[in-house]
Amino acid sequence: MLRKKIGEVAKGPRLSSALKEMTKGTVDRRTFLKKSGLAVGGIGAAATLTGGRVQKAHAAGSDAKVELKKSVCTNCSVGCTVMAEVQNGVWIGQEPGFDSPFNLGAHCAKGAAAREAAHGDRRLKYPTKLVDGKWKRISWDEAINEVGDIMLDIKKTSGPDSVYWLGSAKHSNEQAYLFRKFYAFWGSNNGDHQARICHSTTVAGVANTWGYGAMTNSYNDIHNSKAMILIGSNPTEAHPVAMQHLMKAKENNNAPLIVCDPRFTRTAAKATEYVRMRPGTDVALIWGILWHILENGWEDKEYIRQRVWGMNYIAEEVARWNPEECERVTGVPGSQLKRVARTLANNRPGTLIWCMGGTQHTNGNNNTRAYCILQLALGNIGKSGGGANIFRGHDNVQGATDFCVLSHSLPGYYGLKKGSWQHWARVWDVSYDYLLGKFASEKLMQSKGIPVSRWIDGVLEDKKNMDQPDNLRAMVFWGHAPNSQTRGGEMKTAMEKLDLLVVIDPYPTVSAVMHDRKDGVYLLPATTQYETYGSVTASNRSLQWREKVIEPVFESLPDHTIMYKFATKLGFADEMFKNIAINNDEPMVEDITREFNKGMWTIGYTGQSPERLKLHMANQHTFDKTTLQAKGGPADGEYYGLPWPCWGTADIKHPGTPNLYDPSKPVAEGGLCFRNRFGLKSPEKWGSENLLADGSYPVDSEIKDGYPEFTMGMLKKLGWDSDLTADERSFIEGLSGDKTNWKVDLTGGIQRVAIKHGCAPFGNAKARTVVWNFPDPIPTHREPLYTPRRDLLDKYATYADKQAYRLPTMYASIQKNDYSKDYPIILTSGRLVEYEGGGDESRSNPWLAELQQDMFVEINTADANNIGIRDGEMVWVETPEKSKIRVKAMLTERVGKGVAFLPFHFGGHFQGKDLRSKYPEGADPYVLGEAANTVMTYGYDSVTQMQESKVSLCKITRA
Amino acid sequence: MARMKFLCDAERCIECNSCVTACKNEHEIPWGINRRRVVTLSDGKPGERSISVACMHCSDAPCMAVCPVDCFYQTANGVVLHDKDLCIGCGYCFFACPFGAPQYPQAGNFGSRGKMDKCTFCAGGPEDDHSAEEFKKYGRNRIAEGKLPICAEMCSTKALLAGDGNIVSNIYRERVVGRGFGSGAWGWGRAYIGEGRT
Amino acid sequence: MDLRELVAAMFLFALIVMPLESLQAQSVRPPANAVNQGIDKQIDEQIGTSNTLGTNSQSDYWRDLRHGKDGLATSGQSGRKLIQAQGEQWRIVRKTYIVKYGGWVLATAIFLIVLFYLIRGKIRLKAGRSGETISRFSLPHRTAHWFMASIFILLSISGLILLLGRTVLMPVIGKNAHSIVASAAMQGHNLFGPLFIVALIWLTFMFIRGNFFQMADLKWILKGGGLLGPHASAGHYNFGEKGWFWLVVIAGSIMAITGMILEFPWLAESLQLLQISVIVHAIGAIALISAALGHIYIGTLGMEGALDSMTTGDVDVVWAKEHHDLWYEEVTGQKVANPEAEGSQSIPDHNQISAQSQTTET
Amino acid sequence: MSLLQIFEGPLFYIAVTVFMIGATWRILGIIAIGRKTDISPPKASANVGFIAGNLRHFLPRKVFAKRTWVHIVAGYSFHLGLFVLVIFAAPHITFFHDRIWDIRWPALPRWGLIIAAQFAFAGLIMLWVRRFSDPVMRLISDWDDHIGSWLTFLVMLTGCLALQESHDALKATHMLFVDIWLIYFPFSRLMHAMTFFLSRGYTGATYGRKGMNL
Repeated sequence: MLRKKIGEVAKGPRLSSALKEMTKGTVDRRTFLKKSGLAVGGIGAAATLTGGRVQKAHAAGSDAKVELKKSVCTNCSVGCTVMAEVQNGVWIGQEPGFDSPFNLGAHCAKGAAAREAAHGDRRLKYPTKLVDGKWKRISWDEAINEVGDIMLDIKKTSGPDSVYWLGSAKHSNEQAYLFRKFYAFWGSNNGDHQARICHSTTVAGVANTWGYGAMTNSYNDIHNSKAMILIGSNPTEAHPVAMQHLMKAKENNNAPLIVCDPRFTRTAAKATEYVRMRPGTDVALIWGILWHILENGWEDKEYIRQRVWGMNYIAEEVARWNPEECERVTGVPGSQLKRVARTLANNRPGTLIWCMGGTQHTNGNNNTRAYCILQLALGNIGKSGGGANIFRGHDNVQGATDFCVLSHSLPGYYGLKKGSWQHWARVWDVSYDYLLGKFASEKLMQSKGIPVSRWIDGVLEDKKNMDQPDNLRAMVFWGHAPNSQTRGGEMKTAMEKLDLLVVIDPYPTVSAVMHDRKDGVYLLPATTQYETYGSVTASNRSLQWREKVIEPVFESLPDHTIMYKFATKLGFADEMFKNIAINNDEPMVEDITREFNKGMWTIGYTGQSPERLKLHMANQHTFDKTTLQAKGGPADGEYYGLPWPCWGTADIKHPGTPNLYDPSKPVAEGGLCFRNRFGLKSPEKWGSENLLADGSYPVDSEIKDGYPEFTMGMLKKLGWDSDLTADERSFIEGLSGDKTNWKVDLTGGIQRVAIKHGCAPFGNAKARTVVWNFPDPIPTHREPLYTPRRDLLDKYATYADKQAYRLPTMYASIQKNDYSKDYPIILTSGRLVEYEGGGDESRSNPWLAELQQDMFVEINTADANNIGIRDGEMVWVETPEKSKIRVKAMLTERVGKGVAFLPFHFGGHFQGKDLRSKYPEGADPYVLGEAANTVMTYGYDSVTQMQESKVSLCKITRA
Repeated sequence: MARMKFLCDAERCIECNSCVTACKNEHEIPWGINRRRVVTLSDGKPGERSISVACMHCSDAPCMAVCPVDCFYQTANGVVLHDKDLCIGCGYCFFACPFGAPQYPQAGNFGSRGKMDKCTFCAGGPEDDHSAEEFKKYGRNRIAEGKLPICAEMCSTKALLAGDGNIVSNIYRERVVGRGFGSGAWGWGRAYIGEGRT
Repeated sequence: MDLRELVAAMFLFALIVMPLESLQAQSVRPPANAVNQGIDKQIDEQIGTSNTLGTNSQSDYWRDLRHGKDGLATSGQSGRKLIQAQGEQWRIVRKTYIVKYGGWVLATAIFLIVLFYLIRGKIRLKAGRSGETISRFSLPHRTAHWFMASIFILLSISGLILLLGRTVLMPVIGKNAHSIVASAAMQGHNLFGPLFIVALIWLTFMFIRGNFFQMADLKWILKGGGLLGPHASAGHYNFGEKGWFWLVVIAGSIMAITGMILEFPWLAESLQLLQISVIVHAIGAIALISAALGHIYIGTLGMEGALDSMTTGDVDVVWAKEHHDLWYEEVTGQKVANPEAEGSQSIPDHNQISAQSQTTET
Repeated sequence: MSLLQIFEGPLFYIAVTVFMIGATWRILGIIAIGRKTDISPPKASANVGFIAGNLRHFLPRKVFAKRTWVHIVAGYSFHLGLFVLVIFAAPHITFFHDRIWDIRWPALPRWGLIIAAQFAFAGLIMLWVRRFSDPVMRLISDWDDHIGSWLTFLVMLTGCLALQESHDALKATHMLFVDIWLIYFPFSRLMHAMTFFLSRGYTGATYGRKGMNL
């Protein structure tokens, strides 16, 4: 009886497919069968799929057939395909999605545990409101009505800008777009999402350097890299599946893997060279590397001549960063940086990867631009295997950013100028004046709103210092964890000062408990992305289409449905959903996609029609795992997920752009050049030099040199306007004649013609290394506000205080005080692999929560011994702004001497107090802990208001 | 007949724990039982290595040898399985196992460990394939479905390999050649003694 | 549940509870790399401990293991150790020595006893029962003895099933039946274990008096206990009994300690300790049981009149004289005529003696 | 129908019935005997005496205490242990709930159950040992006593052997002995569990009436 199952053995295809991509694809089915000497399809084949899953439903009629649904993991931006097995509407299992070019079946702990989201043991189960300190279940209608009334009242008394719409990178593209549209119709720019505190400095810095702010290449393209340098990026914990691709390059190309980080991260453990730097000295570090490159003439001179402007100015700055000075500031020995520089110079193309470690600084935009400049100097941008590969954080933070769920722009980075509003008014099929009517004033309509990082001040700041009529009085957390934001102490006060606090989320989140409110809090259950469908943009700009895995659990509703309900209540549903079909309160997702296809010309979100995206998902297996290009099959020649820009309308079938600014391909086949975005000439302060590319252009371009972005007038000059169809021409003439710019041409005619002639619609210019409209035109090192290095302040002091995004913003006034005596240790923060973001979702997942049960602080053994702390003891971590948290001490060499590290996913404890009892019944996460950001301090980027969550000072004492 | 083996490539394992959660997900493993675990050596120091550990399904399995009720058995393709109906929860297999694979649902006072649970190579147990009983006691039987262990199939960096020993070792050998140095075919010596250098 | 049990147990036994993670061996033996030993060696020599690819070579990595460097396990009862090599040794010791030879030792013990019975037969009272008795063991003594006895028997049987069941029992009754028996045996064993400790302590206190060695014992030994040869005189306890007593006390305590460790695994600092405990426990068990067999034999079949001392507590004076003459003298204050001489001589004294004995009794 | 099902099903219910009826019949019988009429004028209340008699006998008299401490300790540890076992063992509670009535109460954790069992066993063994090694006890004990002790012992033992709660066979054995025990109970000295207070009370009452100080 115990001898059983002879020959129950894996069928070939699975094994080979499972293993093919991790080697050089040698194991195909035949060889497998030969090697293992198995009969083709033994019991293995006999076992039908249903067989295995029958019991998984634990339900009657479980012999029902099992459907496979393809969704996309909702954690990080790699975009791993989640294959869900569904039976009788029950999500009974997960299978590896071997066909997906992004993850090849792989998952990290979070992806592998995705199914729990559908169990939803700790989910927020129904609309709930706080009534004198008690949670009370209410119906959706009650919720919408009560909340809506309060908002309308606030709008009447304080104006629309007193309600803050905090969106999410967890929304699908459609939901994100709809959300942006939503608060436009509400009449305020006070909306934002996590991108602000994630990669806003990247977008600003990078876009202002060469045109677009996104990851230039793709995870898969890293296979071609000859060198990899990671700065402030820890993929093993933040993007584990990406490591698969890095590993491939490392092993197959013997590509050196250089990791620059204050922490010896798990990634560093896999590195060939680890550079330990002092937190917040990125610019210095990069200039230190570049110093060696320029010193030895390792830069790509021809490339720079053709495609880069202003390198001479950079050279002047870099010259000051000789090894000694660099070591004085960063603590990295010159010899090592020389080695790094040589490695990068000798192994081209190399890719540069950065994440929060680089962006979350008061001078974050300087860092990101410095990185770009390094890559430009090496001539690595616009090349397969090179590029600035910026790993985004959330699953759809790229999409949500592209749709500008931000306080300073309209979808597609159109900005807030009158023209931009008019463009979108045309797309939305409403009049500009209608929109204007919604706003308090045209000035406010065109002025940047308060960024998420600053909403606290939006509530607490004295209103006469603010550039808007009144303080924020209502906050809507629509998929945002407050513990991912710094200054927790003040946030609590702010939350308590609000009139209304609405949380729309699958989980109660820390927003539900961290304050001591007695009422005026509404928790509305939203679905996860597994309970709805739509497109999502991975870090590499590819769009993937999610299928609905299961129906919404409990009383939760998809976000777009909730938006419709609110729109109806607030009285602009009809205009807002003019071109979007509604079936019982749920807007038709495909219609939303088609609507943004009509307007997102700037970044080429126009070609990705729902049909094309679904086609790609259905035929994942036809796409090459390195180039991402389909070989044959229905999507032949297209790149997986039509990475934007996917020019023109869907019918011109642009394949998408796998690598940005890569002139080795025709524009029509995904080639590009740098964007002409900053005019034709630099301002005279900067030598009024020509900014157009010099002798570099995409293959097959009929203009064999740089050129400005296309307008109707330009077409006429070139005599290409004849290629326009009649309706295209009539629309363009009707719009603003020759001035009509390709970005606002709703027919896409202008860009179609440009591309037809091998030209990039956005022009062909040089990348600019000097961003003259930024506080630091040339990226310069500035000490963090809370710096232990007072000796450097004379040279590298921070900015002067200023007014930004409607709010006074402090720099010098903080830096002038010396805290380094009482708070000697540098405090930095980061991610853990098991958790994500604020962690409310992952800490509610038993499979993950079991793996990380304690919030901890990493302290260098030496420091700990000096203070007298033992491993595993509880300690107080206190920062100059007088908030403190009680956490477990972990003694490790991982952090350097004088540095402490906090993971930021925990929440539910506040300054030593356990808040578990305050969660709604049955919705408290399995694991609670102090939120790192309770103690993280003030500090905002000079351009984007990115929060400074990577450098502060702290004092650690035994608890 | 294929000889099923696990191989964890220490050069690639990044301690992402996907093997652990995938396993829990697939077999509905309760909190506290970990059929697979990831161990990191010299954590936070140069030379840090992580390795995913579970039952290695040894050729000459110590657990089989010491079990006082002889509840273990090895399938035709080398997977070491056990019969929970026979298990008396004495803990001897845990004493003997080099890899700390056996897990017990209880704390163990007055010898109450409960019935041992361990990695089944996703091959279920003695009950009929796909029976509800089998799922309840041992989790899902992927092998009988013609699939491989979920932990290996979902490994984020393909560090954990599972399948026919020959293929697995070939793949690994290719990697080693690619790297120009060898490392971390972890636990093979211990687990597959006397099977030659497959 | 587990946790509550732990906490409660801590409270109950006022012991520091080791977290289960710590149930791991102290040092680790790296396995010889199965795939490419040769290659590694060369490469290690070539590239030393670090190479341009940065990845510290094989040797470093294994050295970590060899030095028993703990890993950092995010989860699991098995904690931080990668490999605990003692498992292998433990297995070998248990399988090839304990189980195998343990069985034989017991078999031999039984064989010897039978042999002895055949050769020597039942040791009769030379003078036959007199009917006169002296009190040897008080009620509490007897209770203590039988209490221990019953616990001991329960433990021996259940223990032996666990130790030898698979080799002896399973082939006969089959896997399933055996598993049932074994399950019962284990539960029973774990349940009665602690009672053994109670019994042991009680027994020790009851019987320690008179169990210290004296000169007489030396003579007794020289005379080989008189089992085969001429009579060896002894006090209240002869050397054999004393030996048995001390064996029980010492071996018993060891059994108690190892037993507790196995019963409450978190008491053990390391898996190694548990492994050692299993081995020691088994050895102790074999020793005690085989000795006990002898004890039982001599107490019942082997010697006329011996059993009385533990049932009624009163032994026949003849028995007393023949086996514990010194004690007899001590109690009665009368010289025992040389047992080798004719019993007839001693008979007339009987009434007197018994009278004496009674007086001493009251 | 498996043995287990029989033993914890029909047979169990039969046993319970026999137990109930038998026990009631015995008690009624005893009560029916009544008290022999005492015409002497009462010096104190018989009822008080009844209660006092019961309570008084929970503690040994000084004169005996020293000599009988073993079986006093044993007696208490056995009876209390057994009581706890029967009433608070999780499996029992479930069994009662499933088979007899629809009420539950908090159960002992496993370790508590085992400790109780150990007390019970220790007590029972000591009592039985004394029964055959104390001449007086041996004299006054008859088969009924021995069978009673042994049945109880077996019930407890089989119960504890089934502690893994995984094999039906073991549970079945336990149930079998339980059934036998139940059936045997009313017709044996095991009845003392129900009658001891009557006898103690009776003596107490008579003496109490006579105004003796108990």
